[in-house]
Amino acid sequence: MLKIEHVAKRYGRGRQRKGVLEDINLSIGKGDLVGLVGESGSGKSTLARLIMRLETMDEGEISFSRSGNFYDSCQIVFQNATAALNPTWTVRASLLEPLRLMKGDREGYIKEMLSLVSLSDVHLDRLPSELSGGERQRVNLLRSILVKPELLICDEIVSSLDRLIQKEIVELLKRLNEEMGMAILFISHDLKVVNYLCDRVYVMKDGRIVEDSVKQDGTFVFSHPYAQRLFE
Amino acid sequence: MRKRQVVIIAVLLLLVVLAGCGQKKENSTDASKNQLIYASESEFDGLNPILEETNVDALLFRGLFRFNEDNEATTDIAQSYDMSDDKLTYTFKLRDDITFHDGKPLTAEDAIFTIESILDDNNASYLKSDFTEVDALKKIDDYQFELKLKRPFTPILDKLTVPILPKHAFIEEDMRTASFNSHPIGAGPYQFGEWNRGTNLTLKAFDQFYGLQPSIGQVIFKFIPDSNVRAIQLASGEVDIALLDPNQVAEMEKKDHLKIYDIDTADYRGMLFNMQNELWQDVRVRQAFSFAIDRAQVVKGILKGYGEEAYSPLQKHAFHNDSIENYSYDIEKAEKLLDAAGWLKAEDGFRYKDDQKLSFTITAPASDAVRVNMANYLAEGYKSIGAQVEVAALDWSAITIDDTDAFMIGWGSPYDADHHTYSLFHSSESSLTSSGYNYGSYANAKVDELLEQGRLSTDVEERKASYLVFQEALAEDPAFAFVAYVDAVYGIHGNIEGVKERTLGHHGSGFLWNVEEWKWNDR
Amino acid sequence: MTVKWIGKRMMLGILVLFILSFLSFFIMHASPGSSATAYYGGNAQMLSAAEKERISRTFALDRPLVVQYGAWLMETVQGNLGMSAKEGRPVSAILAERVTNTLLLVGVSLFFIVTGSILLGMEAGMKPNSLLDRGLSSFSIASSSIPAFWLGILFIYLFSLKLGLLPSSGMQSIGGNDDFFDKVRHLIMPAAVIVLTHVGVYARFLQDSVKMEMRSYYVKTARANGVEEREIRSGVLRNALIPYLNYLGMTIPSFFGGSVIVETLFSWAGLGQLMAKSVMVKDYPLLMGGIMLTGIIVVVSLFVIDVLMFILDPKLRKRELGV
Amino acid sequence: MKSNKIFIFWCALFGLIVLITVFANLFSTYPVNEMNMDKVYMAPGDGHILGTDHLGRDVFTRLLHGGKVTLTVAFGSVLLSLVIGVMYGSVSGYVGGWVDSAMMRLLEALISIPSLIFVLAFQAVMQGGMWGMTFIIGVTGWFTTARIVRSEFIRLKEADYVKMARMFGTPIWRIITGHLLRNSVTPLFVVTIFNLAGAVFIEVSLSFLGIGIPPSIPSWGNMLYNAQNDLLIGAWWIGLFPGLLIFFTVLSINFIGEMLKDSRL
Repeated sequence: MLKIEHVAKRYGRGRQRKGVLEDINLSIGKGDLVGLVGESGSGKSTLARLIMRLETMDEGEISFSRSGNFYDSCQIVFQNATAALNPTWTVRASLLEPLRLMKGDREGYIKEMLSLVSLSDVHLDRLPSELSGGERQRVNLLRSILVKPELLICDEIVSSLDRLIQKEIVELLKRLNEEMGMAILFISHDLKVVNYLCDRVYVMKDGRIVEDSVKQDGTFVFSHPYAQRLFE
Repeated sequence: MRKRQVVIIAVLLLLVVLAGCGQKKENSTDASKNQLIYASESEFDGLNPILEETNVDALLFRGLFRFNEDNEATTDIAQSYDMSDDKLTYTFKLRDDITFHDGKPLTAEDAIFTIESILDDNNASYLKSDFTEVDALKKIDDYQFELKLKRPFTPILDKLTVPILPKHAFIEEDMRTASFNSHPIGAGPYQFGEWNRGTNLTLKAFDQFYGLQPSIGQVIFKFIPDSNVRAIQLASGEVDIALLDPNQVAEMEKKDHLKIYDIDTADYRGMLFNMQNELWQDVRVRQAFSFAIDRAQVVKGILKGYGEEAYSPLQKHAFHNDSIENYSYDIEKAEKLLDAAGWLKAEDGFRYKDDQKLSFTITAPASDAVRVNMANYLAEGYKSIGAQVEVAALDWSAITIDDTDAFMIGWGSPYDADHHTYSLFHSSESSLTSSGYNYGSYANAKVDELLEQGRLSTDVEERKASYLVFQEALAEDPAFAFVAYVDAVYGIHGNIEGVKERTLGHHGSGFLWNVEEWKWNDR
Repeated sequence: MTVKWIGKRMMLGILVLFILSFLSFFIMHASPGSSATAYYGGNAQMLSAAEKERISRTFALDRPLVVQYGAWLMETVQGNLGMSAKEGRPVSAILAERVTNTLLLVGVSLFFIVTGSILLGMEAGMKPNSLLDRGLSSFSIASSSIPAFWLGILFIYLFSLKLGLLPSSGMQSIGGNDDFFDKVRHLIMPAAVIVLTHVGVYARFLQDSVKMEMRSYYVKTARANGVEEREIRSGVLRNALIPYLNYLGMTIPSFFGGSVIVETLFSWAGLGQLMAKSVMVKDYPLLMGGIMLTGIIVVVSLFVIDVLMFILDPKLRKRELGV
Repeated sequence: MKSNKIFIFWCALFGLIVLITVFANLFSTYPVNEMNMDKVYMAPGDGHILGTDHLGRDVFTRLLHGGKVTLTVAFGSVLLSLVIGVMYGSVSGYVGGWVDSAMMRLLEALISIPSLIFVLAFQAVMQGGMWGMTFIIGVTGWFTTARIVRSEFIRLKEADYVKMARMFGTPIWRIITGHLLRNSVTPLFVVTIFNLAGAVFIEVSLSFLGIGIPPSIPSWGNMLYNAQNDLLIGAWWIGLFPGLLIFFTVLSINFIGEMLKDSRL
């Protein structure tokens, strides 16, 4: 469904030009649960932004098999839920935003979907500042899946949450994947979560993908020393 | 830290000391100076007396004749004159001991040159209408000349008070652009000193003056357009004489060092109806607006009693006619006249005719507080007869009187009855077609005829009769809604002696008429 | 490198003047019938047809507004600002008489504002919770809320009318008292009004910057290391002056604007009074000249402030020069 | 706690001034232009609580009506400059790139020109009434507003929720109004408050010089136009009360602005 071939991205000019991503190859199929791990600064978020077409690449090609509006079938959830929600908008207004073009009972649809992320009607009229961190991230997540995308990119979405809520969110993603057949690219530096959630994983280091591995018998097997060290 | 506070205090102290020093200095130098500082209400564009009238003229220039204390023309540069029996030819003999400020003698040629220059259309002199009856001028010798009139014209002697210009200053020069206009040469008691544009003009006593040698060495005209600033500077001693607004008088009277002169004038204020505006075509409308002015209140509230109600341009003249329509305050009459003229009151309280609202704007010069106040008071009062009247207080230079609906006019002359009547009310003097002062393009055949009679007849009784009827005709078909005569109230330093009061012209002009007789009793 | 920096600043200044002239010209000439006679000066009736023709050709009066502006710009660059409609004299001559007066008033006021605000601001900032520290912000807000002309009226009433200490208006006494003290006495009230309505705001700004500096790490270390108080003071001042100058640069235009009112109130024969008068009498060439000259003064002052900041601020120097 | 009370005090004072001027007709004791030549220069006291002026008009009444004019001009012009400033700043901040640089250069130039000069240029040709004055002050007072809007936009444009909005296909006007402007309200409000004080100042100063609102319309500035004269002859009340009212109006606006600014930091 998503195919990334030989993608490179560089910043700066002239001599100071620095590669952030080099020769990235990655693919995600329908309904896949894919992890992308690496230390911070390894280029994961840049790659996410490239996929989402928020930035342009310098080399290579990213192809997405779905026609029609790209953002209807591919969505992202940002790490910082506070920054991702307009502080002056109520939850309802934020949730209505992606449904601008939807016909029919938008309100009803939202209410229906609320239960999916374990939120209730009472939250609709609250401002982001009146929600807990977990609630905020769930609203954020919900907003991205309202359009029922086929691919959802989650950029470090559980990193700043406490364990309990992390678990909730991860379970939620799993359920979404099962019930809606939504493919998920789960970007994280938290290996435990990736291990638990994903079926396939790419390991990034210094702007390159050093290894990828498919889960076998509940574990990943790596050959690259960095990946091995990482997953020990 | 201490040090800084010391610095601050030192700076403050220094300022106070500086202020103190200057203070002392000014007081000591001022008292020793034999000079007079006059707070001039406006600055002039130029000092050529046949192009522009200024209050400096009386000091710089003299004419063949001069108005005395009773505003009668008496000989001055002219030693004597003869009039032929047909009253058409005058022969003037000039004094032979007079020199201009530049030392050159004043001769008959200069007198002839002056009159010819006034009559020369290229010069566009505002005095032209005064001399239109002059037929020919002939030099007899250096100190004698002959003036021939087309028709008998008694006021000619009044007109010959006009300042004499030195012919030699205009050789190869255009009258309008001559350097004379910013550096004048006359034969008066004071000569030109220095002109700092925007601030002041200094005149120095002329030691070759043929008349009484002035006692005060310098007269300085300080240009202060704001009447408030004039009063403040008078109070603080920065100027020695200033014309006061009526409401300033009471406060100035409290100052020990000032003397207040409340001088009668022939200076009236009125609302000029611009006949270009269709509204005024109907005489009943003009009459109505004349009736709807509460003049008593104007005199009391705005003039503070320094003035009197006006109804005629010749009210202060020997030829005054008291039995004409005085237009004393009468709202009912005004309403009836407007009803009759077809201006009917609608529900909103305003009058309408053919769907047009009864409304106009009174323009007044912003620098003249009295006129602005009058305009405001009139406008407010006209509301009661259903007219919506706005007031536009503008700078003089932004006013074109012939473009206004109505203008707060100020005129009047203490001299011959012809002066300030012919050029104001005769139809040939319309400001649109001539250099006259008929700004409203007022035209009334009867008034024209009477003014001509008055000007051309030589018999005093006959003239008086003409002017009495003229006042009647003008009252029936008013060109102005006369409001009030305003006194000229001058505040003057108490140590100055020699001021002689006489009925003054408009804007109190002429107060300095005998300044060469003035002196400081302490300097 | 420095040359390049100065060049850049000057280009900006020229751009400012260009925009100013362009906008003012169009505002003033957009109204019908205002432009043609304005160029003839006060003697429109007396000019010969040929002369009118010549003037109207020089200033392209019969052409579209843009062409007129071009013509005006060409003449102005060559120093010909036209004739005053009211006085009938060249605008440049009138401006020349006035500009030194404005510079004197504004210069003296600015001097006292800057020294005063630095003294006050430093005092207040260095001594937290002192009376000055707590009082300054209230004083600053209060003093900047008084209309300058209102304070001026009160001053005239008090010092000229009641106490008779100072002359109420004008630039000097008439009649030969053309000495230094006389001028100073006339200068005191207008300058005091400008200073009093401005000094608080600037002092407060400096006070805030000084306080911020005082909280910074380097001051604490310096204190702990026993560096002399005087040295700390000068260091703090130096750093606090940078934002202060920046603020001064931002507000100096309105400062020049404000002098219009003070000059008019005190009949100070400067550019401001001239411009207010030309507005009243609709003397466009004169107003245009006054506007341009004021613009130049502002641009030059901004340039001076820029240079000062450049000298004081190593970071700016680094950034601008790219070293 | 204490500063909160002070804030409320200034708000209340300003609100009171606005209220009494808006409902001037209810409070005024005489018709606004009624002249009474029998009662010129009456000191405050019987019948005229703040005295009368040189034409026997009630100072208190004119103070209320004058305030209505002055504050209408101030509010109107601030609204106008807010609209212009927001539009200019939005375009500059949102579009970015060379459009932004060009617009910023222009704005920098405009800011370094005393706005009073533009006002004078306008006044020379217009010399209109109340609305003319509002227009003039409005079109010459938007520079700082535009600058604030631009810098806020540049800051907010990079916020995640704006990125999300773009991905959701939210139209630009909606992004600008709903996201960017909505979140710039506080700084905009502060700058507008200060602009309001400035607008009152400009109206009052120009009218005082006689080149503002036509003298026939009572405004605080116009009331002071004659005040110099009146002060000279001892009628201090004609100039004092409008002056005080201007002072307290501007003071309360300034305090409100300052406290809002501080609370934001």
